[in-house]
Amino acid sequence: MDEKDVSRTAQDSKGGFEPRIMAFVCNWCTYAGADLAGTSRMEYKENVRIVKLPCTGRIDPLFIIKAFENGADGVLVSGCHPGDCHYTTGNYHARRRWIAFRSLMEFVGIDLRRLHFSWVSASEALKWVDLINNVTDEVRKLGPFAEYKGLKQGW
Amino acid sequence: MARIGVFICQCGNNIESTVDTKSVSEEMEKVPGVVFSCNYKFMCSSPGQEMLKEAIKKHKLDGVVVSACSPHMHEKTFRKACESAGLNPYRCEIANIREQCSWVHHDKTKKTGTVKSNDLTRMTIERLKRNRPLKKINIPVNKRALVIGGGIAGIQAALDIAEGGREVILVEKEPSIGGNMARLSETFPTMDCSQCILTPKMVEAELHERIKIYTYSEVEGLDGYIGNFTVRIRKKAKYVDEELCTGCGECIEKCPFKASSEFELGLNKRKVIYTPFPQAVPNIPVIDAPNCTMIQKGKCGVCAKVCGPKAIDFEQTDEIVEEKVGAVVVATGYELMPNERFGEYGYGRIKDVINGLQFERLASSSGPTGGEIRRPSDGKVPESVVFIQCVGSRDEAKGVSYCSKICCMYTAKHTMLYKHKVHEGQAYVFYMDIRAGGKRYEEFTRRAIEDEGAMYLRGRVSRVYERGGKVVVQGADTLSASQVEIEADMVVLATAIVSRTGADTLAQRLGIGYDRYRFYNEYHPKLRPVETVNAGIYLAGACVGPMDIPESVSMGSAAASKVLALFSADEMAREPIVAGVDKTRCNACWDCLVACPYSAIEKEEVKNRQGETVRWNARVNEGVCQGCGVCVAACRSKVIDLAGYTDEQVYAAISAF
Amino acid sequence: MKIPYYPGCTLNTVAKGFDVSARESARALGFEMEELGQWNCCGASFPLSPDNLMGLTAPAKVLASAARMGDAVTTLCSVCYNVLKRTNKALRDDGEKRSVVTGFIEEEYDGSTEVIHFLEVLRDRVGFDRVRESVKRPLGGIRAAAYYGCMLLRPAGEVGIDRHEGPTIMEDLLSVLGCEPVDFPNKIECCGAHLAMTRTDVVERLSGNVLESAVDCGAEVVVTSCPLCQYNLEKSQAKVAERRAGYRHVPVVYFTQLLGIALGQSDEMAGLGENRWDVRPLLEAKGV
Amino acid sequence: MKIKLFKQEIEGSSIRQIERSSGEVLKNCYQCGNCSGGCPVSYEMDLPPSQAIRFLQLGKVEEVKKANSMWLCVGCQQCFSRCPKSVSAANLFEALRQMSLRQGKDHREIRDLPVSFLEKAPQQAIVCGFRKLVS
Repeated sequence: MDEKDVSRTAQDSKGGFEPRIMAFVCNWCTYAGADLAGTSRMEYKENVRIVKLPCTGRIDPLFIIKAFENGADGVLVSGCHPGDCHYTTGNYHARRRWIAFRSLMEFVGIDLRRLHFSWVSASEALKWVDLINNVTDEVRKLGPFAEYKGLKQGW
Repeated sequence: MARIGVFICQCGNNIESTVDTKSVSEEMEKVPGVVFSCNYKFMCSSPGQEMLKEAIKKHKLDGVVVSACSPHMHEKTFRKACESAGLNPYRCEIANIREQCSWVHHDKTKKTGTVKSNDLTRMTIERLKRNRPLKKINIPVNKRALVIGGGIAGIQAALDIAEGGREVILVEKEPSIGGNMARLSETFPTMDCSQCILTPKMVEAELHERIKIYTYSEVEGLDGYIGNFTVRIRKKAKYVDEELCTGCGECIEKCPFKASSEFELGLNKRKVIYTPFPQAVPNIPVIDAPNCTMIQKGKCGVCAKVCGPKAIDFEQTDEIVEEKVGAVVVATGYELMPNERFGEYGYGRIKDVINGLQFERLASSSGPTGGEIRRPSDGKVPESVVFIQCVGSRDEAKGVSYCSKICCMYTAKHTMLYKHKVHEGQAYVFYMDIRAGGKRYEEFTRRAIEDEGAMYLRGRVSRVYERGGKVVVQGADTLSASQVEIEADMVVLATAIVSRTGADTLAQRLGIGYDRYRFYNEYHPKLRPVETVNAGIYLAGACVGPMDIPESVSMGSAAASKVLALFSADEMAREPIVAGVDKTRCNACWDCLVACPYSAIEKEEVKNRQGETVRWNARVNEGVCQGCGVCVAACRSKVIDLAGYTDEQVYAAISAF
Repeated sequence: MKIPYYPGCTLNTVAKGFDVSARESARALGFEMEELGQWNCCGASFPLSPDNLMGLTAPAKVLASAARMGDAVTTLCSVCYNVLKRTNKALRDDGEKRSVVTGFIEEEYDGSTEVIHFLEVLRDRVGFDRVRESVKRPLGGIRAAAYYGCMLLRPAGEVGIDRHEGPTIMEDLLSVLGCEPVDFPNKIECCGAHLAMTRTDVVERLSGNVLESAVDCGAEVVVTSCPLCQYNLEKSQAKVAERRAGYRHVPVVYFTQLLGIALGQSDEMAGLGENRWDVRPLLEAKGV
Repeated sequence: MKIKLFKQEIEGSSIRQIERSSGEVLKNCYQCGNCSGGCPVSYEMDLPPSQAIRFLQLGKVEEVKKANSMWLCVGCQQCFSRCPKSVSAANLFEALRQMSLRQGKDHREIRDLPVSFLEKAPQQAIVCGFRKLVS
């Protein structure tokens, strides 16, 4: 029922490549930071789609792989700054897990330049804006992540 | 097949100006499972909510997506509306197309915003299809409170809770309640006598039928969760039977041995069987065991001989008592920075260099000098006194970067007390900045300078040394760019306020956070200043950071009101966003248990009919779980999931990307 | 026990007594101070600008030379101690500095040699108890003021041989030798140091304050571990005497001189004749 | 005295050079005055250490250079030893001296030194003095 066109790689008005970015963010810091960018009427690249989670500590590395499989050209993970976690230590778990899974991600064929980690607090709207713009630009340079999208169709 | 309704809000023009909500609504109708879709000017308005409710009933919706502003704004509003229409509130989800779409993409052709709104709404719809109805969790609440610390903050919290009709257990580690405030002579800026305003409150707490006081006792451990804590309290041996003792004081009178008085900060001696000060509450003495020859060597026993009611019991030992409570207020207060750190100020070597609390004792009419200002070395009335502020505070080299906040005020007060008692005396104050932000505070410091003649010198003191019976202070007055030397008779150091020794240990026992200075962390420094991350544990007073009496009292009352609010119902409803374990598949690796920041995961034993343990599995204590989901990601066998954020839901959203 | 020893420029000339008394004392205590085979002046001041690498080359050469003889080097002069110890730390902690400096002096050195003052040798390696046992002539309760000055103590994180606000290492030694140590406020204040070259008025004031402060506290002798302090203190006595009626000059001696005497050295060996104000009458008066 | 403040001076190259050469960060000083209180030669300085640092914070390098303070500082580190912010005025004065000496501007002519001093003073005084006062 939720079958959709995987070839739906976005294109800009001129027909050039526009990357699709999936962002996994925590509810308390980064989600609120992104909200603040809106309340402050800032502007950033439209390429990002947010998936809200209670805490970055909730993030299963499989989420990231799934995101790539489902058409993401880049993935961003962002939560509270170290020491600021709403759940006291969730972001440390996320960081530790990231260190452990980094090489695995590379092993399964994910170009680590497509994967970004950041800390954005609820007051750092500007940081969020810069982050999205930078990640979008960087992933755009890399081109579409066709290899991984193919995987899903192959199944 | 699901029956989902989709409501796209225009938010006046806030969304509509960059998102074609009609087109989004039409697009969403095509999504499988969506049976109703519309757009509307203000979904959060009363007519908007009515529309939503009617649609639920009319189309028999089993799920609702509202594409509107951030869920942080109106998620509660829409979930409530759904609930009143008979739909489980957790079958309602919000897609954020305002803060994270229309407001940040300024494309007036609406193309960008519409495409993104379509995506965000579709992802939310797919997620919603996997939403299970959830029920708020009800936790029974034990309506007794524990207050740790019997200083002014703790006493205030205890009295307020007791007045609110709930039982309170007040634990104090010293032999009497009263805390640091009991040591003060007068208080700024009103100059009313500290003991005069404090002792009635102490007595009130003692006599209150709903307050049980454990003095000379410490909290050893805390188990459980909000509404259902079990606390273990160590009652240190007093060697005096509290039931029998009448507080006559005969034993103290006759005790032949003396030791340095903690209450008088070493300025005086007390007996080995003692109450810290005459107005002690409870008025029951304790025996200082390490200094008691009877307990150490079996010789003496005078106190036991003179005790009429036979209350002395040399065989007494520490006792552990357990109490069940529903909430905890932590009010453990502060200490002053150990003065040995100030080698350049000669502290510990020069007798006439004392700290602010010691000066309070000298100025107190119940103090070692009966309220006369006499210097410790030879009892002489000092003709000049130098007060040095910011000793240790704001001194990163000594490890404290913060301002101790109350020293500017109490130093001004000290100069006045000194002037009132020694009319011819001259007070000098070395300060860096005068921080007198508070009601009537600025006027107070000005009074010290203008009316009471204190000489304020802007600068810091480099060192203090003795010369010919005088204490020589060498410093700078930066306003005149001069080096300054003062031959004083006494020096008072306004040493930094620091957290209590052992504050970190207690925090670990309670499961609350603390900063690098071991001051306790508020849940949120502005909006939830008396709560901690551990639900049901509240904070009051200077254990959070330096603060003065009015602030401590306010915080004590604030914590009490939080406790009373918690106790207002028999059960407490909690968001059902909690983790759950599929016990049949759990292989008891305990990764979750280690990962959980709240110790919400317990080991559960599974027994067969013969009562033998056949295996173990993890179990989530829903009262403690805060719903962060760290355990879910940690679980190797994928048997824990987080209600409201299940793997299924997240994958569905990803798949709709 | 042998310990590599760096005398430094001044101990070879005007402060000969400091050097000889120390070497002889070491022998009496059962160890030898083995002079570095090759050495040069340390520069007599540690460069306070971190970008001044030139100032590190001279002490680096000394350290490299010491490293060839053992894992530690001792000094008597406070300034040498300060310069060597701080240079050593800079070379040890900062790889970039190390490679520039060692490249320049064309010697390999990694900062691993320990720089210890002779007082530390006595306290930590020999032990004051052992010194006490070796005393042949207790010093009869001479009231001695230990003057530390700056270089032994500051900056505390880099050199401090003792607590920088309330040091007692020298007093501890003096009481072992049979002196009665006198605590005085100015014991960690500056003597004026190299301002002797340009501003004798400042030196006379600062050193004068040290002397007065010591004398006011009852000192009969002032004890130092730095030839420049010794020079400045001795030179300033006249000025103190001028401004203070009835001032009696106090001898200013090196701690090793008192150590030597207590261990039974002759006056010549201890270099007592070199001091401007003779300590011998005082010793006699105390029956030493 | 009246001074005009300029951003170009406050963040000027001289200030940056002084910070680099001394290893100190001027902003760290919060002007408590402890250094001036404890400095043994403060009494003789045109600008006591804390005031000299203040002028540097304001970008007024010349004010400090024309004062006698840097030539009086003996580097005893009492300022640093007791500074609550771990700033060393001694290091800053050394940087200023170095600025001057590296341009060949000596504070002392060797030929002016009295012979008696050269004969009797310990070598270390002369070496140290030359290092601090002569290029």
